[in-house]
Amino acid sequence: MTTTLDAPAPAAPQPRNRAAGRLTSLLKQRETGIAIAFVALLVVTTAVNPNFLFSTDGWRDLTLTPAILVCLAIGQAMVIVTRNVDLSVGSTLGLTAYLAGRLFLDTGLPVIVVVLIAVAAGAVLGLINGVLVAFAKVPALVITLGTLYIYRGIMLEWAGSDRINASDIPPGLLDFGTGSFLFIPNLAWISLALLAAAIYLMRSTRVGREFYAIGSDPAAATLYGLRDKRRVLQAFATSGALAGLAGILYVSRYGTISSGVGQGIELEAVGAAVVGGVAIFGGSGTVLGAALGAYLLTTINRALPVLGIPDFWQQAVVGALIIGAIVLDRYFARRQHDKLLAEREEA
Amino acid sequence: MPDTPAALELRDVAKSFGPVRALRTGSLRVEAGSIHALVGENGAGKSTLVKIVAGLYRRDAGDYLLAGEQVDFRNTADAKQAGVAVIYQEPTLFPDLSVTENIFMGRQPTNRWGKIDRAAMRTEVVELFARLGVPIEPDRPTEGLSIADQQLIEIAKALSLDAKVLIMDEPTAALSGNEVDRLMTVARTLRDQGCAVVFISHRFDEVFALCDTITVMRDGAYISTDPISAVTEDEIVQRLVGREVSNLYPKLEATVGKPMLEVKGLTRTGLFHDISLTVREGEIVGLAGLVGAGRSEVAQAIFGVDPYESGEVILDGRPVPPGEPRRAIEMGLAFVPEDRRQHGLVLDAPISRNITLPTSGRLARTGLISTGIENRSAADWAARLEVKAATLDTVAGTLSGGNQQKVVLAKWLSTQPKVLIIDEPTRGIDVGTKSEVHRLLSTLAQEGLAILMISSELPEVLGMADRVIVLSEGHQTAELSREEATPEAVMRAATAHHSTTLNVSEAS
Amino acid sequence: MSLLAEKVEPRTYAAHAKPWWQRTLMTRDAAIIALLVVVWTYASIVILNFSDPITVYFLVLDITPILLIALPMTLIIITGEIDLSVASVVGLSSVLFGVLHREGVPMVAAMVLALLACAVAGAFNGVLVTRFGLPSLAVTIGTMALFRGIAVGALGTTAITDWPDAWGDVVQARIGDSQIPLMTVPLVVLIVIFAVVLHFTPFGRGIFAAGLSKDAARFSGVNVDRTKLILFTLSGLVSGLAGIYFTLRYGSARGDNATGLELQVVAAVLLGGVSIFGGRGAIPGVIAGVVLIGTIGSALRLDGLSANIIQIITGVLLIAAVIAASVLGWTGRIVGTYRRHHSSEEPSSKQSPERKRSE
Amino acid sequence: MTSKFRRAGSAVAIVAALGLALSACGGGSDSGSDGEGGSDTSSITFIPKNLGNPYFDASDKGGKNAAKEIGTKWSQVGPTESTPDSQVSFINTATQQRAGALVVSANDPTAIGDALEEARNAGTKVVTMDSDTEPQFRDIFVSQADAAGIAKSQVELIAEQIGGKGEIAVLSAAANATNQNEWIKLMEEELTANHPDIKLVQTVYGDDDDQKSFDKTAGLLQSHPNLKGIISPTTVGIAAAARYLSDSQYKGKVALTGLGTPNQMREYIKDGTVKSFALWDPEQLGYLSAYAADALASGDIEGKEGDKFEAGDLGEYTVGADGVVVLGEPTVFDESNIDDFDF
Repeated sequence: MTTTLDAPAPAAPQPRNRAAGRLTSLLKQRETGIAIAFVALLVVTTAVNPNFLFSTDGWRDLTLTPAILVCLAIGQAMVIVTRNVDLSVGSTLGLTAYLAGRLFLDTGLPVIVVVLIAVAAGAVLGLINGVLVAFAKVPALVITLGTLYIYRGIMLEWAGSDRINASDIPPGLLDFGTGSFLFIPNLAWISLALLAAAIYLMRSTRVGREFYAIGSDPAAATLYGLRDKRRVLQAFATSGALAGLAGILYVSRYGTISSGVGQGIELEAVGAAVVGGVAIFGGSGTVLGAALGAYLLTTINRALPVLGIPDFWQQAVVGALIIGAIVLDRYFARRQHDKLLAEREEA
Repeated sequence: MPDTPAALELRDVAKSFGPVRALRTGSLRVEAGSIHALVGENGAGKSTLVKIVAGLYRRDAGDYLLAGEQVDFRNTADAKQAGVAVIYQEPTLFPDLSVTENIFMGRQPTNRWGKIDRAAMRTEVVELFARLGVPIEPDRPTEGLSIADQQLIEIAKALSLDAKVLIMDEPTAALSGNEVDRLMTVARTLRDQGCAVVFISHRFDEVFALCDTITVMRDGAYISTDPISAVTEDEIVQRLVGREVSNLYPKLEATVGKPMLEVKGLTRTGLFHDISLTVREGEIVGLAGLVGAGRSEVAQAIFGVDPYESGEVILDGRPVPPGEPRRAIEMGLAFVPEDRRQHGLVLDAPISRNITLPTSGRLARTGLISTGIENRSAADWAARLEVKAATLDTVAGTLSGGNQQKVVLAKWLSTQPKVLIIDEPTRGIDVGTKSEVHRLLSTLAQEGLAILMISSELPEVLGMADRVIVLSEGHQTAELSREEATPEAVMRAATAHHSTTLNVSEAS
Repeated sequence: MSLLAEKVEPRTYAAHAKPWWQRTLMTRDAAIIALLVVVWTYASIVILNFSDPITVYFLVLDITPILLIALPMTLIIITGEIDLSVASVVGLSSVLFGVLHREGVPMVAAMVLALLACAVAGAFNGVLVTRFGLPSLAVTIGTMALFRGIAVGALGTTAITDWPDAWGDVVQARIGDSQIPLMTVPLVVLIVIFAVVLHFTPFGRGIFAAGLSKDAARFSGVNVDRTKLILFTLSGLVSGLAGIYFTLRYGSARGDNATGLELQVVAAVLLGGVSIFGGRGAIPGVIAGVVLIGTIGSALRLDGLSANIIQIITGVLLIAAVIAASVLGWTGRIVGTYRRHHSSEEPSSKQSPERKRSE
Repeated sequence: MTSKFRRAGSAVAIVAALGLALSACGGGSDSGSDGEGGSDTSSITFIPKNLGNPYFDASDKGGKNAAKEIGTKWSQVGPTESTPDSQVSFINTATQQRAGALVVSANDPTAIGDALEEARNAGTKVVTMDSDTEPQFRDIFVSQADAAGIAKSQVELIAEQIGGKGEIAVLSAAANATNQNEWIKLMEEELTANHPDIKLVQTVYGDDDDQKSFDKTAGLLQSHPNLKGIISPTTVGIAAAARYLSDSQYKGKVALTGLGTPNQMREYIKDGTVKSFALWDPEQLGYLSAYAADALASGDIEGKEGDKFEAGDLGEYTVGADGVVVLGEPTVFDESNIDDFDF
């Protein structure tokens, strides 16, 4: 661009002290808040019972238990960012886990092939959601509520009362599911790797930024010429594939696949995303926040009994947390809004 | 035909939606390095034409040439790629994303791993903003920016595209004087750099001040193209309407009676301060001012859909409780809002439901209401206002702007109000219906209704109002009698400054 | 008479574009009712024992909680909101009722107190949605966990099962010698009340208007926030009622009563022709939707099919119902465009995609 | 509004077609309910707590075998989740079908009572097995073993494994499961009476959900660092607990016993996670229940104390007080005998 404009003298954007600015903005971020809450929870619980953190199993459970939910929460966050929601992930997880179990039982396919098949199957189930949402223009809530029933029904009908036991699963996979590397369980490594990839995707690629754009204002996305249908399909397919992978992780960790696998976990995934700062109407929030939300929710579940609160109250705490998170979000959004307005008045 | 191909040329472009022909013979020829005005009434087909140029619609017939080359865009991304940028009346930005991201969305610079080069983006934006003289922080979200700032971002976007054709669809509709000046400066600069600019506006003063050439459209068809110096405003108006327009403002004599609406010291921080006004029986009071002066906000606060911090509203001697439109309606206040599609009508509901919505409580004598009761009431009022529709279950959103406005008026007159507040009574409706609405307001005043009329059209204010109250930046700057209210006096009051913080760049 | 002077001849308008039978029969409601009739007839002929009157008895008892909750849910969805916490309120009501009963509070008093608490729970949703301007989907996902958690937490491991037989008998009583449960009477009364409120009162008009355009409704004097607050409270109250019913029918107050019921209710309401976008829907269609799901379940169970198939069919029906509207709407658009743009200037009576953020 | 007309018309057509298709596919699959209309005295319907539970798969198998021997029709239906309200629908359906007899494993002692009464009023005989309702709701309860015997054997197994003292915990199924609660109560009594050095520190509920039981086990071990043993008197629970222990630091240090099926537990017995556990043969339980049901349905017995009936290979059984029929003592499985069983 070689053009110049003789417009009124610019009051150039004031370059603030960037380092200080970064620090304050880091502190203001939702992810930081969740991380602090998580650490506080750890500290308190460990103080009550040192085993919570300082025992082999305590450490392992801390890092291992959230792995599956983290997978789902990452996918869920992507879908919610595009102003949709995927309620079918629990059923997808169940169906792919059973599919994997059956493949182990009925075919001699190598583990890696089965894993790929399960992930692909999850992606296809997600794609079905995506196609219905993008082309029939029906809200994702309704579509995925429908597929939640359908996928679960298919799994139950297919499984009948057959149950897949640990003895049917290749020992290699089971060992992998319970093993660790550098003191961190393998499954946790997988979920962390996925998280890193997802963060990269959402922050630094066009696909990710367009997810945000579509969720922020679908009409503007059309005017910008973004391929919104394709992006919605991609978001759902990714969520499905992650649910498929979560199915495999489930198999490798628990070894047993019964009819109830993954039932109700979709709401935990949505809850993790919401607690992690993903706005339910799209456009804002991060996968890191969702993953931290998943860590927080799972760890609370495990911490309550240690803290002497009967585990029956877990759900209530999770609910209160979700409400608290969205109320807090709204409060900060309002403050931010007022601040921006005030800045505008000043200018 | 000149030898050099025009930057943008459309020949007899047609577009139909089902059996409706929105555009029949859309033609436009814009040379590089010129600013071309495109004018026409609402429904003349301008927007359809723009959307075809932008790649949002695909034409059914005709030629679309860019620099002499036939083009056929499948989507807006293709058009952008070819150097066509469009700035819409309402900026379309992603509120959650940063200013920088908004400018580059969909075409961010990436490295070969697909990673977005944020630093490059930011550098370019800083440079663009420096050239435009825009003091906007590139990393802030666009949420909370004023319309004017958002429009500047749209312009920055167009600049970063290196657009050869820039279309501005009513960009000034929501801008204040300063902001319009700045926009015009930018447009001229772009022209001087060889860009072909298409400027769509209803404001003839701007068109005549800015443009080199003017094309008129009417009823989806091309009418004429002339150098701006070769035509007068009257000639253009005549072509727009297709006939002689007479007596646009049929002001009737009315007896002014007792005060019906008294507003005392109404204040809402940041929006309006200490507004006091009185409207009497049979009187039309004009509320004038630039866009953003706080006129609509005052009206909405009086009616109760918006809150206010202090002050009071008295209707026919009784105080109107704040924040309760339902009570205000019951007491005899009616309010025709500015944004008809958003606030005035339930677009997806039938005419009958729209007309009876504020009166449903009254119509339900036994506590119950039926479609029959609604239809009887609605038919009466629709007939009085001559709403053009075959049946009462026609969905309001399918009516023309003028007919929609009639439905809104029918709805409010059916409440038998004592005071009518009407915000932009004739925005976006055709000239014929315009004079009908004016005649109606005169008649109503003559029958004793107190009317508070907000309008951005100076002739309308001057032609209709008995008294004019002028707001500037939320402050009441003048109250002028019909005799005192000259265009100059009103404009002076409308641009009067109240706070020292706002006297910026008068030089521009 | 015309206000626009000069002209004298008043216009007249037909009330409707179509004759009454078309308006009645060619609707989503009629379609779903027709489907119900078809399924019922088919099942009666083909499936053994389905035509037995006792089918009706069990069917009514089974669908009562769904039907009850579907009524306020319909109104809420028409205003463009949703309440996913209903099933948890059922559990909460059941537990409160049980605990109060165990503590020796008289039955009626326990019932009233439980209902009050549920109304408060509903109002809590309502306040978060209207005062704080939070999306109801997120709010009620949160309260779904919260209320369920309180219910499960309060009663812990136990179920309260020592209910006076008389109360359970009332809930399961039949009218005379017929196979029609006595519960049908209050149910029908409630249905009529909700239908009248929604379709024949100014309040109902406000509900539709609020769902179609929140702003236009507000600018017409509809108190949208208050309307929603009332509806959420009502939803809590009716869900509480369903909880009492649940408790008495099964003679067991448990924290996990009616788990997952919210999805069935939403599915039935949407199947009954209520638009998830708000602004459209009718009580008769919803009733048909609820009964249809119940009937299909009953018929398939009688036919020896498992609960799984019933789940699949519920899902397929739900998706088919919502897609049918949009697919047919798409094919019908060409025809529709003519009407729509007949007298309009712009080819865009399409709604501007609403910005679902409340700032 | 022609479009609306058209739209509605087509909607009717499509949805109706869909409905037909669905009900047609429903009609196509008949599982044992065809035949003559009206009452069907010679059919037995099994309604387990939930489907997909290996324990009930085994008992269903026994029931099916018995029905084959008797020559009566047999079917099995049930909910996917073990909740009483979903069970009620299936009891109602059996009532509508005029089934000759129902064999139910109750998810709640009272919640399904009215539905069972309704069934009995319609002429259906009701047998509960494994988990009882209150006596007035059924004709006969086929008990796997008498509750005191089970509780005692569980306590003895754990006492033996932990050396007679220390902290133990119980991992149960649903908090409302009748039989579980009764056993736990009796275990507590047994502990107080005969093993004062063993302390039951906590009871947690895995809801017969695999993952939940697994996580609860983890929670138990963390909250109680001194835990010596876990009793899980439910098949899902013990398997999940064993799997958790098998690859944790507690393997071999924390004892586990309870009720489980040999197929589920074989691996853990072999790798030393579990020394011994007990169970009656659920297949025999189903087998006996089906015979009891048939005896009731055909009018041979009424379910009164002292009634006697033949139960095929298992020989003759006598109805005890309150209409209870006891299968026998549970079998204890350990490394020496586990390979002799396959269920």
